[in-house]
Amino acid sequence: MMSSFWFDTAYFAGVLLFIIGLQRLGHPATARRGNLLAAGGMGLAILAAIFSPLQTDYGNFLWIILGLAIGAAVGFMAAKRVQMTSMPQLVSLFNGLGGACAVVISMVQLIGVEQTSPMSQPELGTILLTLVVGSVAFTGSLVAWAKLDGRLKDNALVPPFPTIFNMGLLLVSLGMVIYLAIIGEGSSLWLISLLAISLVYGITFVSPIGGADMPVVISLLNSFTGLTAALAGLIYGNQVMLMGGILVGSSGTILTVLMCKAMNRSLWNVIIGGFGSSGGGSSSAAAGEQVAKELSRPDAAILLAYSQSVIIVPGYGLAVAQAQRACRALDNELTARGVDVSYAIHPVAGRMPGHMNVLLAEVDVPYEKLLDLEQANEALPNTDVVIVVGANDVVNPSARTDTGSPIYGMPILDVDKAGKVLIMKRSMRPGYAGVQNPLFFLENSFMLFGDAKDTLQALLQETKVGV
Amino acid sequence: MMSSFWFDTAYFAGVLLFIIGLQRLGHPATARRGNLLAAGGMGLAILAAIFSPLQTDYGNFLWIILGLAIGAAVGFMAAKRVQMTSMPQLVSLFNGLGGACAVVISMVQLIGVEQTSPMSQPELGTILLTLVVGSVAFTGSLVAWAKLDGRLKDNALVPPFPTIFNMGLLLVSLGMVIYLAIIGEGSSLWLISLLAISLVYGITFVSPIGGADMPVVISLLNSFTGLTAALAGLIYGNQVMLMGGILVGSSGTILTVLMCKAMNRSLWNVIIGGFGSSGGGSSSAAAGEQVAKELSRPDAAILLAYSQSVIIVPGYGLAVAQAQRACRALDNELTARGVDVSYAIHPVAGRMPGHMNVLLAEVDVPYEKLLDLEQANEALPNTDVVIVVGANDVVNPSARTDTGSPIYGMPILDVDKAGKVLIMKRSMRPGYAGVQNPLFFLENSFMLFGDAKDTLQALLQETKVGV
Amino acid sequence: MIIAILKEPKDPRVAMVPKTVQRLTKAGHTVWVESGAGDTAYLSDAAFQEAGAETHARTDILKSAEVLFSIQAPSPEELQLCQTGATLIFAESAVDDPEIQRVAEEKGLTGFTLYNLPRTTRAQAMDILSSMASIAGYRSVLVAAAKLPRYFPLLMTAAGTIPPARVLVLGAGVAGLQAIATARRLGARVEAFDVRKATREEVESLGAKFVDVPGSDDDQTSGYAKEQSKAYLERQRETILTHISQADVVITTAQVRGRKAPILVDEEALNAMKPGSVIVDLAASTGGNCVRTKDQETVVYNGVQIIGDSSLAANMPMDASQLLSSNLNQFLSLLINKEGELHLNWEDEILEATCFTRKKITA
Amino acid sequence: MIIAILKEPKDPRVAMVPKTVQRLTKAGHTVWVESGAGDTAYLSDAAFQEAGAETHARTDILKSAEVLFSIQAPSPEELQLCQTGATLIFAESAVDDPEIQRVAEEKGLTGFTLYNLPRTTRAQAMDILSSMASIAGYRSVLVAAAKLPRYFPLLMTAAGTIPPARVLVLGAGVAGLQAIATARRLGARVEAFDVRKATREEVESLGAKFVDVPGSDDDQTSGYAKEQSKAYLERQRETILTHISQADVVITTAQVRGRKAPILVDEEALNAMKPGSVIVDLAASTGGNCVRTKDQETVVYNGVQIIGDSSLAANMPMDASQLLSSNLNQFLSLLINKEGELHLNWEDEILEATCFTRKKITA
Amino acid sequence: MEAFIAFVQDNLLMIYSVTFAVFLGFELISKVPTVIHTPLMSGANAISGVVIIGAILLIRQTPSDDYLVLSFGLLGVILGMINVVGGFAVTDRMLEMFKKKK
Amino acid sequence: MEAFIAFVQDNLLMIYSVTFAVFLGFELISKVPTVIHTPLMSGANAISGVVIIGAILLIRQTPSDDYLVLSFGLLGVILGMINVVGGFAVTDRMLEMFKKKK
Ligand SMILES: NC(=O)c1ccc[n+]([C@@H]2O[C@H](COP(=O)([O-])OP(=O)(O)OC[C@H]3O[C@@H](n4cnc5c(N)ncnc54)[C@H](OP(=O)(O)O)[C@@H]3O)[C@@H](O)[C@H]2O)c1
Ligand SMILES: NC(=O)c1ccc[n+]([C@@H]2O[C@H](COP(=O)([O-])OP(=O)(O)OC[C@H]3O[C@@H](n4cnc5c(N)ncnc54)[C@H](OP(=O)(O)O)[C@@H]3O)[C@@H](O)[C@H]2O)c1
Ligand SMILES: NC(=O)c1ccc[n+]([C@@H]2O[C@H](COP(=O)([O-])OP(=O)(O)OC[C@H]3O[C@@H](n4cnc5c(N)ncnc54)[C@H](O)[C@@H]3O)[C@@H](O)[C@H]2O)c1
Ligand SMILES: NC(=O)c1ccc[n+]([C@@H]2O[C@H](COP(=O)([O-])OP(=O)(O)OC[C@H]3O[C@@H](n4cnc5c(N)ncnc54)[C@H](O)[C@@H]3O)[C@@H](O)[C@H]2O)c1
Repeated sequence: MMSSFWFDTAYFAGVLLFIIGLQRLGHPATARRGNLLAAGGMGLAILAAIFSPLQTDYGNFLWIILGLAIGAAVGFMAAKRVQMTSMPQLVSLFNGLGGACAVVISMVQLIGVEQTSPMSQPELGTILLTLVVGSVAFTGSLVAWAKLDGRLKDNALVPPFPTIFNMGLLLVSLGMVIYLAIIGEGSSLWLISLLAISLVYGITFVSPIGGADMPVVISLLNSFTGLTAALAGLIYGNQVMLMGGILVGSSGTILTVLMCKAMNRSLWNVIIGGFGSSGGGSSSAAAGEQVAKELSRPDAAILLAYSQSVIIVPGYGLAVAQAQRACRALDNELTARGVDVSYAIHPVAGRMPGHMNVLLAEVDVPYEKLLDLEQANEALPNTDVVIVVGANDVVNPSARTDTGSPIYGMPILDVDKAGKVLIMKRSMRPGYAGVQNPLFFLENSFMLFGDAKDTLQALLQETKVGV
Repeated sequence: MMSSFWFDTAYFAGVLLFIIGLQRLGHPATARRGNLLAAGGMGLAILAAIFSPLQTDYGNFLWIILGLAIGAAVGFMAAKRVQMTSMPQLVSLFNGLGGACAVVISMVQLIGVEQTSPMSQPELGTILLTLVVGSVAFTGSLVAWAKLDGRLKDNALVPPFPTIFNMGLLLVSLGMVIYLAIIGEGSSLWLISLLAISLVYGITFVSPIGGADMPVVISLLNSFTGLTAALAGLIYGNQVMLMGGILVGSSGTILTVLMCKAMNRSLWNVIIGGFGSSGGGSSSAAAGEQVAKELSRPDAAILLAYSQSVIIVPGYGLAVAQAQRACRALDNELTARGVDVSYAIHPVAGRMPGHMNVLLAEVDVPYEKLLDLEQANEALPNTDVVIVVGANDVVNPSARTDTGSPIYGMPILDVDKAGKVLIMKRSMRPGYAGVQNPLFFLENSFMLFGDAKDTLQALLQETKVGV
Repeated sequence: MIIAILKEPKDPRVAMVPKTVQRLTKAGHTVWVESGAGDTAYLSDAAFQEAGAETHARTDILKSAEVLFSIQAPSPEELQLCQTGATLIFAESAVDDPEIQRVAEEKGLTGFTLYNLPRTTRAQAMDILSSMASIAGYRSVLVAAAKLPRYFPLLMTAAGTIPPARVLVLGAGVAGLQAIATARRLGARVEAFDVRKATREEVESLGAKFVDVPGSDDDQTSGYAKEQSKAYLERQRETILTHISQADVVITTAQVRGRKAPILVDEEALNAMKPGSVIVDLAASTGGNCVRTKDQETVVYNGVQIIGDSSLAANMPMDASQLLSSNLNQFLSLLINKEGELHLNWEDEILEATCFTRKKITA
Repeated sequence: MIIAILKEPKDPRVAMVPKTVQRLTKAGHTVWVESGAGDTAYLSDAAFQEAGAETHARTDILKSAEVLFSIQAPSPEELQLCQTGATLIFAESAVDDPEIQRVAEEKGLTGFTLYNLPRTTRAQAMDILSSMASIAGYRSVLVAAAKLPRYFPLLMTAAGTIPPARVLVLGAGVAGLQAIATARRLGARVEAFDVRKATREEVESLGAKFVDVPGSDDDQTSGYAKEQSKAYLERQRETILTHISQADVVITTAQVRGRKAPILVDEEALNAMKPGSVIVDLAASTGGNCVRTKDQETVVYNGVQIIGDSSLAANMPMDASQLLSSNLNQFLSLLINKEGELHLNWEDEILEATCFTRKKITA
Repeated sequence: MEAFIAFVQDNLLMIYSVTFAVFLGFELISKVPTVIHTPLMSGANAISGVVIIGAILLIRQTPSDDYLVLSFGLLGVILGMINVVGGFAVTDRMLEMFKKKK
Repeated sequence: MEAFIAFVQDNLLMIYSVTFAVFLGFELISKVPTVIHTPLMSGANAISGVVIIGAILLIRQTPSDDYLVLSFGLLGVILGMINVVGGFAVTDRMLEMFKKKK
């Protein structure tokens, strides 16, 4: 009685820590602490689960410890080893494992544990639902992982008429859950078929969706896993599972919606739009064989806000977009954040001598911030981020090396020597001299397509609000 | 059993509506709907309270109807009749009545209702706490109302050593609550003294706080009322009271903190800082006999965002503050919101001919937006809001009428003929000509003190984020 | 009432432009304009006639005018032609010729010159000095830029970086401020100096840098600066010297009312200047702020061009006349009552201050 | 190797400035400068000597130069003095005198003129035409503003509102664009027109308005515009006419390489213009875009001042020389190998295009 | 202590609900723009009038002849109702200004 | 229906808690900046690993000789733990980039 109180309290504290953790996770400044708090909550909950008094208690602590140790080791290593760029895949994989865990539990509940008393309809229904949702989260996450990791092509594993097919599977599985719950059936054959259908549904649900939309899908599947945890919590009458699961379920759902919004699409459009029409998000333009990487605006904003030195390289595109004001505004914001911002003016940038000077003078950029070619090329190798605003020929590295190029020999701004290069232009079209620019395909280059003014304003907004 | 289900559902729906209502209330665009939703929730809850099955039920519906009718009529009339400017007082008054209601209930519970079984310690404690908190909310709100309504001077009713005095009262009343709950005493004498102490505490708690801080205090007292409602909910075992009260209690608390933040002060500072040191918020500068009104930046932002036409009158202060860029940014934001923004350029604004033209050209204000004296004076009477940015002599109406004034006869911009005039300057000091400006004291004039650039930037921020 | 406008013999401007004439004729006045008065300001007689004026020969004008406008005072001989009791309004004449006073008294003329207008806020609408100083400040920069063998703005071109020109403005009155604004527009780095402390804020309000001279004996009471103490002048000289030596363009506008202009650029400063630099001296007519300035001449000393152009405003005759005209019209409206008749309110400090001769009431 | 720089007899500029000379001497070259070459550009012989050059008389220079720089080609007689095999580099000379060709061939000279530089991106660093056009564009606005009897910017003053001047730029090449930028800086309302469609975006990128002529037979292949069809010319004429009639300042820069400049402002347009307006014709040297333009003269027609100043760049000799010098140095670096010796790579299209005479290898 | 533990264990779910409600109240308001502070306060104040339900239940539970308590109850209902109706109505009026004119 | 009503009335407070939790989840996330989406998703994912508690309880409730179920339980614990530990660890790594350098 007394001890059960302490464990209740521990569970309660776990839930509180989850809430506070999630809250903190929502702000870049506190996110890390939030993550640790949530982890602390989880630790507390696990300890409570291990030591809390149970009615039937066989101990089996060695099994538990073994499982925890193996799981912790594997998870930790995977997380530490992974490349920054493949983290989303890994998250997806982890999520799939969480779903699999729920599947295992529910299967055991259904078959393994000898039924002392027959389960009530709601109980049975809950377990079956856990099984279904867990399965979908499991295989769905695996497919998402495989897509992101490039192991699965965008059009692989797609069933014929995917929308209808998936609707059908969904209806069948839900129908089975209801039917089985009502008749109280739990025979293996039924269960195996339900499991199989759910697993297949997980695959065919995700497979038609384009690779670029995977983050949204992962978030959605994550809220599924949350839901299964909550359902499992109902089975075990465990508050921390129930509440933690519900929290993840609802916050995951809203996060999914937000992610869709950030891409200017609806969730429905992502799920149904499916393969083929998903081009919008993944328009990594190809030129010849090579592919230029795109960077999302939020990521670009973060990159800028957390760098120490930024050099802006304006070109003719700045003039065309009349983006000088937006450029200055971003400069101001970054400077206010302690970033060291300057401008590298190439002698022939624009379409007349001093074109950039005129524009920047219009928005009163202090002369001290302007670097000429020599100064800039000295500073560039020590610069964290370069923003190329509608310049092209003047940052074309082929002028240094490609003797066949019409611009061979022209001194250029060596932006490729900087840490990262963000390139703002509307398309992959070449500039005045009409030559392709190999800069766009370099490891450290990222494209931000769109009108320079719009892009700059979006970055400003993101930096102001987001970071 | 069945019917009780429906009433439970109704209560539940009431709570849901409170939550959704509060959520909607948080955004200007949805606030009105949110208010209606919350009101709907309240209606539902009241209906449920009237018709729900009770164990001991004497009906007495006439009494209830009578009370509801009187209360509704009085409340409605008061709300409809009140002047826009006295609304905060009214809210405070209403809040006090809510507190009084809780006091009445708890008193009756303590004395009136014949005790069938002796109350448990927690129960008794809860009721006593309801009494105390309700009393404080009651008298505190009345004092706040009186202060805001100008019926009570800032230094009236202040006890000697207010901080110590109030601490003492607080300790005494809480001590009494605990003591009474433990000994299970409920004798009238004890209760009356507790009531008296609480009522006095409500008065002395609020009386030392400056009039300008009253909105914060009201918000705090409002969360007290929420707390009493929740406590009363515990007494009655009523979910909607409990949850609704808790929601108001917590959201009221955070709102109080936010309000303090918006004033750049801490809650503690507001409460303890008390009378005298509270000058910060209420620096309505007096010149001679007259008093110029200040307007808060959020209110100014709202005024601008929801007006149809705005004329900006730049003066020498714009130049001194180098606020042209900030001015243009605000113009852009307002224009984007569909507000019609133009600039009225007085011929001698600034310190050299064309001073304003030079500055506005620097930020590329289109020539079409500039009105000269004649055009401006034609447009001003039909203008909703004028923003005077560091101009003074050129908007001084005494030039029209005061034959003794050194600027008598100079044609001025008739900004006093516009709907509202916002005046940005740093102090009440006169301009170049050294004459006082009666404009500042007009009914429709509002001062926004501070450096013009800062003020404009703050307005921009408010308009962007807030409205 | 016949309002008459003289042609300026030595000035391309004209005291009234057709736009203003039209207002006067609309108000019921008769306006006579000397033939060819507006020619040099690109305002044809036809334009004046269209505005309702009659054009007449100079002597006719002088003989018939009841109110006579001109920028500079006509010769005493010409004034002899005027009808008794006529009112004269001069825009820029200092009226320091005692002969004019004598003739005016003799003929019972009432005379005003806006040269003596008080620099009050109310008088600004008729402040010709301000209007003209503003033009002079604007044009001083144009002239300097046209004469400077260098670019004003910073330019980063394929042929290297051209640093921005450095412009130093000495005296930040109306002309100085306008010069600062114009030079900034053209992209120069601008510094300015004035003895009046109040100008610091004004200079900075235009985005230029103010040059500090440690300590100043400032007098704020009148719009005009007074002469400075010896010690201050020495400190000032030294500070300015260093800034002059770095400047590509120096624009001087420092004047002290009624005295010779202070010397701000002396031989030493001139010698320190870079060859090719340009000085525009707006104080040339009162002796110049630079030792070598010659009024109405451009002197080259040691590779430095010293432009002593005191008629900068006159050389923009169209807008200059437009402004003059508007200022004079504002002044005229002070003299006229609702019925359109002359009615002089001698209580008014503006009339008081600008009047140089007044018809004796006993006469 | 002796690199020599001639003084320009009719031009205030000089082909090399001390800054560049210093680079050359540092690189081990011997630099000879004609005495007084930089005087008119405010660059003294002393400055050149400080930079490591020797100053010599003209004939000595001509006789000893291995590489000879000048802006305009010297006379054929002078070239006779040159040593055999010398390399000539002219900055702006069209070298259309067949006599020069003859002498050069005779003496085995190799000659380049940057007048024929291709307008490619790579050649921009030596593009003297661009550098000078840019100056001309900048100065055209200064000259126009100084001559215009009106303000450029909008001004709302106590004496009424002065509307901004309207500037129309015809031809939006390098000079035209610079003129647009400068006029905008000064606060004018700027419109521009060019036959090349690509310029619309360029004009708008400077914040000016582009004037539409319905339909155009455009040719984008070369940087230079070609002559236009009859029908188009008529439409163009009409459109421009209406815009000219509203303009206070018209700056014309339209040129067609190797031909007479097109007439954009004809008599009718001139008659429609407001008196007091100003035309600056940068195409004056090739006949002018205005019918009445006279090269190197200012003509007043019907109250309109037509400034045919084709030496605008030369009149800003300091920065002009600086840019020239930098351009020429860039070109020189094409001709010199790592060891600092002349080494002509005839594969290079720039050498190919700019060479007007080449030493016969057999000779 | 015993009593407290018993109370907690009896009311575990209520504690959860109350805690969640507290957090929810915080979260709902925490990012609200300044301009909305006053109407929000007013709206919350109206909601706090939910205490009226206590008064209603009080009346219903009071014997119909206990006029003293009934009068108190009546007073409670009146006070509460003023708070509720007046509160919502005044909030609505405050919010009128947010109606976009066009 | 009867069963449902009974369930509701038995679990009224749980329904309140769950509802509040849902709202709370929504509110917590609804105003989050875009840049934090991915780490937030990752953190939430780690929390969803709370399902591991089910697996732990499963093992504890299984007779020590029922190796089949125990193995399943073990699998569940391993999978869950990978999700939990890996999830928190990877989130932490993602969030490293938010550390201000200076
Ligand atoms: N400075 C001079 O005097 C002068 C004179 C004549 C010619 N040039 C030549 O012009 C070139 C100048 O180099 P540069 O790097 O400044 O320009 P550039 O090489 O012409 O490249 C400009 C780039 O800006 C992009 N852009 C255009 N509009 C944009 C918009 N609204 N938003 C975003 N991006 C936009 C274009 O890409 P998208 O189309 O994909 O958007 C284009 O690739 C050189 O080749 C130079 O030789 C210079
Ligand atoms: N245009 C001309 O050619 C010319 C030439 C000379 C004189 N004047 C005279 O100057 C006056 C011009 O009128 P005006 O209305 O433009 O100017 P003003 O009457 O001088 O008033 C300017 C106001 O701006 C405020 N201010 C100064 N710095 C500020 C800052 N950083 N932020 C916010 N406010 C600031 C000052 O009030 P606080 O100190 O309280 O902030 C002051 O009252 C007229 O009297 C005119 O006659 C004009
Ligand atoms: N009341 C009004 O509305 C009004 C109208 C016009 C002018 N004003 C004021 O009158 C003042 C003078 O105007 P102005 O332009 O006719 O002045 P000005 O032409 O007489 O003198 C020009 C400037 O030179 C400065 N100066 C004098 N001696 C100097 C020295 N030794 N070194 C450096 N600077 C020196 C003066 O301080 C003045 O600022 C200005 O402050 C102006 O704002 C006021
Ligand atoms: N590759 C490079 O880097 C480089 C370098 C310098 C110049 N250029 C380009 O070369 C082009 C020409 O430059 P420029 O300034 O020497 O040209 P230019 O001096 O030969 O001609 C000036 C302008 O007049 C225009 N024009 C000709 N006939 C006209 C008519 N009838 N009406 C109106 N306009 C007419 C031309 O289109 C041109 O824009 C420009 O586009 C410039 O950008 C390129």
